[in-house]
Amino acid sequence: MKVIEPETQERENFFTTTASSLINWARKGSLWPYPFGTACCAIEFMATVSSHYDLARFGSEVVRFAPKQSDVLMVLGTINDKMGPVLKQIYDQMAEPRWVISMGACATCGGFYRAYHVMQGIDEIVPVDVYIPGCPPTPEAVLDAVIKLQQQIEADTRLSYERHPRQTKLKTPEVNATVHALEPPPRALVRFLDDNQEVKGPIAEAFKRRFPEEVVSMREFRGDLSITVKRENIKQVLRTLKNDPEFDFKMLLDVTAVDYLSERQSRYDVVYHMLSLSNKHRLRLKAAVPADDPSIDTAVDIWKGADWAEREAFDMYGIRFKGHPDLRRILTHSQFEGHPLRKDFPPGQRTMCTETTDLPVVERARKYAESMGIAHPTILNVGPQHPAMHGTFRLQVAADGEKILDADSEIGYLHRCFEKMSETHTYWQVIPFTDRLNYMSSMMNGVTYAMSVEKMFGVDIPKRAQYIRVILSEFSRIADHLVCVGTNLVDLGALSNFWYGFRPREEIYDLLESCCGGRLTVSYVRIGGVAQDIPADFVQRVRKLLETIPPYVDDIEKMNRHNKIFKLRSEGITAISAEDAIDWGFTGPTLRACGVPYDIRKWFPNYDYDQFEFDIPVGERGDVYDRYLVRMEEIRQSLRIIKQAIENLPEGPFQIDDRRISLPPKKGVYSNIEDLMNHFELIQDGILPPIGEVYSYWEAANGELGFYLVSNGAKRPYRLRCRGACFYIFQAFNHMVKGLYMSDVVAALGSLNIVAGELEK
Amino acid sequence: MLETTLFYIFSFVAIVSAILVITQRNVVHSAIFLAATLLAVAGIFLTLHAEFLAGVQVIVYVGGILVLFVFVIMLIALNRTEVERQFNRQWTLAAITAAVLVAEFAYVIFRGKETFPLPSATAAAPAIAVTGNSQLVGVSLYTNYLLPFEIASILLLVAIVGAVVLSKKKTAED
Amino acid sequence: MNLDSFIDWILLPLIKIGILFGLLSLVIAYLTLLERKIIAFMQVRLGPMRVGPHGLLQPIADGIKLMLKEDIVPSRADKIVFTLAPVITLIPAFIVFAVIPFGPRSIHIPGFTIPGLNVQVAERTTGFFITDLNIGLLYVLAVSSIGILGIILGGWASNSKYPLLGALRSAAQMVSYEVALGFSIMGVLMMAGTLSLVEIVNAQKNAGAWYVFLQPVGFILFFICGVAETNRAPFDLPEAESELVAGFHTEYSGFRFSLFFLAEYAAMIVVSSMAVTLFWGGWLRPFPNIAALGFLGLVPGFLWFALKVLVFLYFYLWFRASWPRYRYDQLMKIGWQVLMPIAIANVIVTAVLVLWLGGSR
Amino acid sequence: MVPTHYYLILGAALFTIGVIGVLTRRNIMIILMSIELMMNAVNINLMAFSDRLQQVTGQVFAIFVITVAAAEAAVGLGIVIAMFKNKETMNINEIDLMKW
Repeated sequence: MKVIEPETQERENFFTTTASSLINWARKGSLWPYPFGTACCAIEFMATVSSHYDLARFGSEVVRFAPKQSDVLMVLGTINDKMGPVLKQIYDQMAEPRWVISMGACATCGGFYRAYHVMQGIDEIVPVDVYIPGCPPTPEAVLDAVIKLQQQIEADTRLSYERHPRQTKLKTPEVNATVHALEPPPRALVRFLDDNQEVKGPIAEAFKRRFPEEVVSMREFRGDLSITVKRENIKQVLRTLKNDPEFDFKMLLDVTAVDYLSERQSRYDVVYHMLSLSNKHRLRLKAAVPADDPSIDTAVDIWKGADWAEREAFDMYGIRFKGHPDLRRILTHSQFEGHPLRKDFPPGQRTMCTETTDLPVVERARKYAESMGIAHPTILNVGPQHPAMHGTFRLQVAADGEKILDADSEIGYLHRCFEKMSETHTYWQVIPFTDRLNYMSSMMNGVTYAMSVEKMFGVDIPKRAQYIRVILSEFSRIADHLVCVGTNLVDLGALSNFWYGFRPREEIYDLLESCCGGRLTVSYVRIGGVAQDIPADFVQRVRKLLETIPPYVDDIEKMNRHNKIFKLRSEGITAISAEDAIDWGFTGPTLRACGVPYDIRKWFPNYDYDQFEFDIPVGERGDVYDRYLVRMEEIRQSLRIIKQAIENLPEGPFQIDDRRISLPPKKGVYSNIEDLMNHFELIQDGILPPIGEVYSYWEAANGELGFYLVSNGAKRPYRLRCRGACFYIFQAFNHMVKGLYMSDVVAALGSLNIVAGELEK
Repeated sequence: MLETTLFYIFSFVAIVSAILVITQRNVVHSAIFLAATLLAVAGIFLTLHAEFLAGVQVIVYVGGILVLFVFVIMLIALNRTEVERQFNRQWTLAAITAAVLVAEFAYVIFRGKETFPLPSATAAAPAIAVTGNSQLVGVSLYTNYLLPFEIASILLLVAIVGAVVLSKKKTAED
Repeated sequence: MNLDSFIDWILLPLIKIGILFGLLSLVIAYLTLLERKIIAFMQVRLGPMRVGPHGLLQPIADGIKLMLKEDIVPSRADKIVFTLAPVITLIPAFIVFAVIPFGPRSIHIPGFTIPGLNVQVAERTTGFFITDLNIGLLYVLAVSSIGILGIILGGWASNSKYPLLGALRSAAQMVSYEVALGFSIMGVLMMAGTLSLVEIVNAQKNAGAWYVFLQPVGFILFFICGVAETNRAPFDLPEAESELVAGFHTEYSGFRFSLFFLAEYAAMIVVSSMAVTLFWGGWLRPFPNIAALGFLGLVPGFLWFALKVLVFLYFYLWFRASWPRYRYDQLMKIGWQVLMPIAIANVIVTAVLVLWLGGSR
Repeated sequence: MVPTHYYLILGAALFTIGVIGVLTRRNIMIILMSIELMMNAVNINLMAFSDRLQQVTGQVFAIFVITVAAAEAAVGLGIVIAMFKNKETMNINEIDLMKW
C-alpha cells in the first residue's frame, strides 16, 4: 500500500481546488438560459434582456431554445397542470449541470391563483435553485437571481455532475386550495332575469315581430338589450339575426354560459353577444338549458367564430352543442374531470395531468393519406414550448416538407381560471386578476373591468379620472403594439427591432411606475376612478414622452417599412378578407388591417373620445404587412390622442364621490360616525352593485375586450365573463396557415398579437 | 516510396468501404461509406497526378451527388427498409457474374503483363505534371473534344428536365 | 530524405499548422465575443461585461463550460453517425485554411548551422500560407463542400423532426448556392488565369487593381452566396431559432454542439478570407501600384489581410442584427432564378471582355 | 512509381464489388450507389492510362464519365422519389408494373 505523502496530497488538493474554481468560474460566467416563458413574468424577463437592464452583461444573453444547450431553466410565469408535463420534459432533456430559476409568485407557489388548473409551485415537479419573489418580479430581481445563482455555483465543489436523481413524480394536487365559499344566486337575481319588460327600439320591435313565439323575455338594462328565447329553435333565430338585413348581426362577439344552480328550472343560460357593424347595434341573446339535458344547437355553421367559444362553454359548463364538429375540452387538460365553472365545482379541485395528447389533425392526416394511397405526411408538433409559439400555444401540423397541409391548434397551457377566481374574490380583488389577462397592456383590462361595474351602478366617473384612464391606456396601447411588432420581427429574424421597441416601452413603464408603483401589472384602476391622483410632474413626464417616443418608432419604421425581405416575408401571408374576419369575430388591428374601420373609440365613444381628433388606420389585404402598418400608425394616433388629452387634462377629483363605491375621505372617517361606518362597511364587504347583468366593452390593444358581468347584489361577481379579443382571432389561426410554409406560421402568429393571459384567461 | 504507401492506403480504404457500401443495412451508413470510397478514389487520382480530376471528383461526387443521395434518403425517411430482407435471391447469378468478371480481368492482365514494366527514359519528362494539368484538360476539352463536350452538356440538360418532370407534383390540371 | 526537404515538407508546414490552428481557435473564440459585443452595441446595450474586463474572457468561460457539459446522445439517435457528424463538419472547415494565403512569400529564414551536429541549414524563404496548391481554388470549393455532409448527417442522426427539417433546408440551400458561388468566381479565374490563390493575388498586383473593381458583380454574388453557404442571416434558415428551435443541432449538447459552432464561425472566416483573396487583393495594400501611397506598405501584408477579413466579418454581424430572414422557397428562388442567371451573364460578359481586350494576363 | 496494373486491379475490384451490389441488393438507393462505384472504377482505369501514356485524353473522358454519373444520379433519384410517392417502398422487387 502506498502512503500518500502529505505534500503530494496538498498539491493534489491545490490542483483540484484550482481546477474546480476555474470550472465554476466558467460555469457561472456562461449561464445560458432556457426561457420557459408563459405569462407576465416572461415580459419582465424580456425587459431584463432589453437595453435598460441588459442581461448580456453577465454573459447570459445567449438564449437557447434547445434544452440540451442551455444551463439555466428559467421558469417565467404561471405553470398550470396542463403545462406540467411539458416543463418536466424540458427539464429532463437538459444536460447536467443544470439549474432552475423560478421567477415570480406563480411559478414559485401558484401565486394568487389558488385554482383548479394551476400548479401550486413548480417544485412539485422540478427542483428549483433560486426563487424570485414578486408578481411579476422587476428586472432588477431577475438580475439579482442570476447573481445569486452565480454565487451558488461559485460555492459548489462538485467537479462533475451526475444526472440528478432528484424528484421526478408529480405530487398529488392540493385539493380545495381556495378558501372562499361560493354562494348560490338569490331569488332576486333569477326574478330579475326572468322579468319580461316592454322594450322599445328597432331591434327589439323587429325581433318581436319576427319571432313572437320564440321570445321568453326581453329586457333593457343600462342600455343593454337582452332577449331570452327558447332553445329549441335557436338555430333559426340566430341565422335570421345574422342574415336578415334588418338585424344584420354579422359579428358574433361571444358565446358563454351562466350557471344558476337549482334556483331556476333550467339550470344554465347560454349567452350570445352579437354586434351589427352596419346598424351599430349590440344584442344579448340568451337561451335557457336544463340541467338534465344540457344541450343546444351549435352556431358554428352560422358564424365560424362560435367554434372555440362553444368549446369553452362545453369545457367549463358541460353544455353540449349539438352539431359542433369538434367538441373537445379546450382550456383544461384532457385528463381533467368535471366542469370547473359550474357553481358546484370546488374552485381548488385539481386533476393530475401526466400526458400531452395528439390533436385530431393526426387522425385526419392519416385517414386522408390512406384514402388517397399516398405517403403519410410528417406530423410536426409546434409548441407549446416552441420559440415562435410564445411559450403557450401548441400547433400540430401535418406537413409535406415545409408546406403545411393541415393544422390544429391547442391552447390552455396558461389557463389560470380567471373567471372562477373572480367569482371567489370581491369586486376590488378582481382588479389584480384583470391586470394579468393581457399583461402587455394591463391598464386597459382594469379600465374595462371597472367600466362594467360602473355600468352596473349606472354611474359616470369624474372627468379627471376619465382622462387619466385615457392617457395611460393609450400609452399601454403603444407599449403593447411595440412589443407585438418587436417580437414579430424577432420571429422573422430581425433581432434589433425588439430592443428598439423595448426602449420606449421602458420609458412608458417609468411613467406608470410614477403613478402607481407598478411597471407591468399596474392595478392602478379602481372602480369609480383610479387608485390615487397622478404625481405632480405627470404632465411634464407625458410631454417628454410625447417627444421621445416618435424617434424610436421611426427607427423601427426605417428598418422595416421598405425592407425587401420583410415585405417578402409578410405581404400576402395569412391575408384574410373582411367578410371572413368579421365571421370569425376578429376585432382590433387585425380586423382593421382587412379594411374594416371598426374601432370602439369611434363607434361607441365614451370618455370624451368623440372630442379627440384621431384617425383610424385601415389596411387593404389583412396580411401580416398590413397588420404591421396598422399597428405602427395606431401608435402615432395614440400619441395624438394623448397630446390632446394632456392639454385638456381637467382638474378635480380622481375618484367618484359615491359612497357606495369609493372610500370616504380620511378626514371624515376620523371625525364622524357615518363616514367611519361607511369606510368600515366598504372595507369589510367591498362594494355591492345592484342586481343585474351588463356587458362592457372597450378597444383594447388587440381588439374588443368585453366583460359580461352578472351581479347578484353580493360582494363578489356572480359571473364575470371576459371576452378576450385574441381568443376569437386565434381560433382562425389553424385555418389561416393551411397551405403556407412553416416559416409563415411564425410570421403570422407574431402579427396576430396573441397574448396567452387573455386568450386562456 | 511515398506514392506507393499512399496508393496502398487509398486502395485499402476504397475497397473496404466499397464492400461496406453494398453490405450495410442502413442506407445512410452505406452513403457514408460511399463518401469514404469516393474520397479515397480522389486520393488515388492525386497519386496519378490528376489534381484537377481529384478536385472535380470531390466537388461533384461528394459535394453534389452524394449530398443528393442523402437528401433523398432523408426525404423519404423509411425505417422499415431496415427490417426488410436486404438481399435478393440472385446470389448465384451474382457469384457467376463476379467469377466471370474476375476471370476476364485476370486473363486480360495476364495477357498484357509484358507491357507492365514502365518505359524507362522516354517517359521520364512527364508533360502533364509540368504544365499543370487543369490547363491541359481544359484545352483539350475545348479543342479536340468539343463535340463530346457539347453532347455531355445536352445530356445534363436532358437529365435536369427528366428529373424535374419525374419529381414534379401531380397538380389538379394533370 | 535529406534535411532540407524534411524542413520544407514536414517541419515548416507543421510549425505553420500549429501556429495557424492556435490562432484560428483564438480568432473563432473571439469572433463569438465580437459578435455579441457588436450586436449589443447596435442594440444600444453593452454586451458581456462581467467575465473578465469588458467581458474579454467570455469566450473562454463559454468554451470551458461547453467542454464540461454533459454530452447527451439521444437514445433513439444513430449513435455512430451522431458522434461523427460534428467532426465531419469541423475538419473541412479547418483544413480549408491550408491554401489560404494570409501574406506574401516573404518570410525570410537565414541559413544557420545546428550546433553540435554541425549540419548546415540553407537559408530559405517561405510564405504566410501552409501551401500554395496549383488547384488552390478548386481545393477550397471541394473541401468546403464536404462540410455539408456533416450537417445533413447530424440532422438525420438526431432522429428528431426539427433537426431533420434543418438538415433538409441546409442541404438544399448549400447545394444550390454552391453552384452560383462557383459561377461567381469564374470571372476572377478568367482574369487571373490560374487556380492558385497566391497567383491570383499576384495577378491583382500586376493588374494594378483589386478584382473587386473589375468584377463588382462577381464580388457581390460571391459574398451573397458565401453568406448563404455559411447559413448566416439573412439566410440562416437551417438554424432559424424562431422556426426550427436550433435547426440541425437541436439535439446536440455540450462539446459536440460547440464543434458545430466552431465550424460555422470557421466557415465565416473562410468566406471572408476568400472574398479578400479573390476580390480585395489579399494581403496587398490599397492601390498597390500607386507609389505615392508606398507608406501604406509599411504595414505588413498579413495585417492588411486581417483588417480586410475583419471588415467582412463585421458585415456578417451587421446583417444578422438588422435583417429578417428569407423563407425557404424565397431563398431557393433567389438562388436559382436571380443569382444564377446574373452569375452566368457575368461569366459571359467577362469572357467576352477578356478576349476582346486581349486578356489581362 | 506505382505500376499501372496495380491501378487496373484496384479498378477491377471496385467494379466487381459494384456489380455484386447491383445484383444482390434490393434497396434501390444502394443499387444506385453501386452503379456509382462502377463508374468510379472506370475512372480509375482511365486515369491510370492517362498517367501511363502521358496523355490528357483519359482525364477528359473521366470528366464525361462524371457527367454521366451526375445525370444518372439526377434521373435515378427522380425515379426513386416518383416511385416512393406511388408505392412507398424502396424495394426494387416490388416495382414490377412494367413487367410483362
